Amino acid sequence: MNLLLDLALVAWLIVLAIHVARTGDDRNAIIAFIAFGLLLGLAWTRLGAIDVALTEAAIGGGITGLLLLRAEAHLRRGRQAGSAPRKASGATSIVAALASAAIALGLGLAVLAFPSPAPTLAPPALAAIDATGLGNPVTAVLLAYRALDTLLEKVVVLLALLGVWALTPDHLWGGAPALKEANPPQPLLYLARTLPPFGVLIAVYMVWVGADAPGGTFQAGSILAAMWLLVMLAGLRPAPETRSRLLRLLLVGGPALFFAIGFLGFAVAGGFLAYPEPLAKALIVGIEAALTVAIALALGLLVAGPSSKAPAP
Amino acid sequence: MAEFLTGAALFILAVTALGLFRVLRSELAVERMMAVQLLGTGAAAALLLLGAASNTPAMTDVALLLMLLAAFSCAAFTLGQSDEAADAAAPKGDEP
Amino acid sequence: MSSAISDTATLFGLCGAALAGIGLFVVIAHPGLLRRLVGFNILGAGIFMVFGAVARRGAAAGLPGDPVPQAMVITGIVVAFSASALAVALLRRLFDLTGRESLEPPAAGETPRAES
Amino acid sequence: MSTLADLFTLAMVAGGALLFLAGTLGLLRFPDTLSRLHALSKADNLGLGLIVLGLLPQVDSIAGGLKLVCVWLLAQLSAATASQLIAGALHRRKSGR
Repeated sequence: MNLLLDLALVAWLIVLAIHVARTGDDRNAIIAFIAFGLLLGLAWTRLGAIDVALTEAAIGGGITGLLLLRAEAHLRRGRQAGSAPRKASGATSIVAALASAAIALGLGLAVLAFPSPAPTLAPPALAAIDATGLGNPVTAVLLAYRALDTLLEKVVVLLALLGVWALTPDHLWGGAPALKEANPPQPLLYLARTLPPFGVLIAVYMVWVGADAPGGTFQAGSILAAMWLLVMLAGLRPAPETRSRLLRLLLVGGPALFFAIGFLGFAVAGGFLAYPEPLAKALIVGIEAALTVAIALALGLLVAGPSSKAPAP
Repeated sequence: MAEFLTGAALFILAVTALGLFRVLRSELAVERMMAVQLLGTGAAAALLLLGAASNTPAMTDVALLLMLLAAFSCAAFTLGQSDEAADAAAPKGDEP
Repeated sequence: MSSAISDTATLFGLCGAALAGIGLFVVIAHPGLLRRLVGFNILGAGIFMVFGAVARRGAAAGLPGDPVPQAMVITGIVVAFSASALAVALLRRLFDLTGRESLEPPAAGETPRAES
Repeated sequence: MSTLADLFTLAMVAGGALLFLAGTLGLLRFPDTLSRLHALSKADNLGLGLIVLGLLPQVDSIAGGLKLVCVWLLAQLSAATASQLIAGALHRRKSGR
């Protein structure tokens, strides 16, 4: 029965991906992609990676869908009648099909040729986990063993946000992105009032439980971002001006705290990002809290896009 | 018991996914979104069942998240729709 | 038990390879940039899934999978999302400035839109 | 784990699964979009509700049971608003043309 379920999941994922490739309408492709994200989350639980499933459900099923659907609506609104994108020519399609089939075949062969006693870092990850005071090995990898990766990833998210902001036209620089709908429907307002309390509760729970069970900062940050976006879409709160000092401080605050604790490691524990053992858990939870806020803000602003209103004088 | 729960999860997923595949060819984007909603609920039900079958309570959290964001993606979808309606009502020719 | 685990891992690994292929096809063959972005996300999902298969095969010491590749996939998903958001912003800017939504040269009849 | 609780789970989960089947059939077979929406929301809520109810005896901690009920409550909230939103979009599309 388990094998059957796995086979079915794989088949549906591939069918949805092919649908994305074949359908003529962009919105149809995006809706199929949202369904793909849902099933992908399920597939990750089948692979025993519940942390990844949570991330995929929050990002793939939630905010990526909003990002793509907003972009599609923008394109559709501005498109002149009869200027639908042309289809690819036959020759291009054939070359592309051959190239991608070769890549897929190569990857497939690599999958089949995995070494048989699979190499694993699970035992060493568990062996050192007592020193961190954590119970969830994935969180331990993210925030203790490979904390440098996580730190750099935060910087990458901020760089992407800088890139998005850099696309602001000069006269709008420092203003607020326009997210609010012109005429938000009544159920959206209701949703934006009722859902965020649940969302914040679940996000706090995710950070808290992330120390010992699946969950953690990324998941919590994306939930918070989704809730924030919902509130801004309904117009209950205005989108913040990008020149706001407080906003910029909060964005930089998470990574900055991470850096500070990292350098402190030289002084107390003899290495960058080395935590003194008795304080490890407290430091990690502190970093997680600051990072969650920074991630939520950064992801929300990434979806909101560059500012499109001139700053208020 | 675990076999039965896994089987029920497979059944629910199969039914909702087949519904989705039929509707993906439909004319109306709204109906596609409805099918995605049904798949979302089906996926949450399957996660609960699988979590009970394999005794991993953390799977409930994934279902919780799916349900939290189900309405979110639906709202995102209707935003594009309302733009369309607003465009139809507004006079044309207001170039940005 | 362990053979069941490696079966599942191989199955999803092959699925990941297929998804990467399909995503790559969309990225190369489809002229519309938005669709290419969706293809890019499918390509990424495929690669992540191969990673997930590696992690699943590394199940040991009572863990359901090797935590190191799993953590890498989590960072990867967030980075892929940031890249998609940047790409969407670029696409919207390109569209606002020129009225084009693909990188192909405009056809003879089309005139580029003037900026406001 | 008593057999009575197991039987209860069996019956409830089977009922829930059948409701999902009914919802999909309604989505595919009903004549117009609004009645399809109607079929969908019934199946959603009741199907998931029965499954949650059926799984409750299998849960071994109070927190786990609470989470199950929370999933159902969230599903109620999101299904209700989602169908309102969809119906509203449909209505505006029709009246806009």
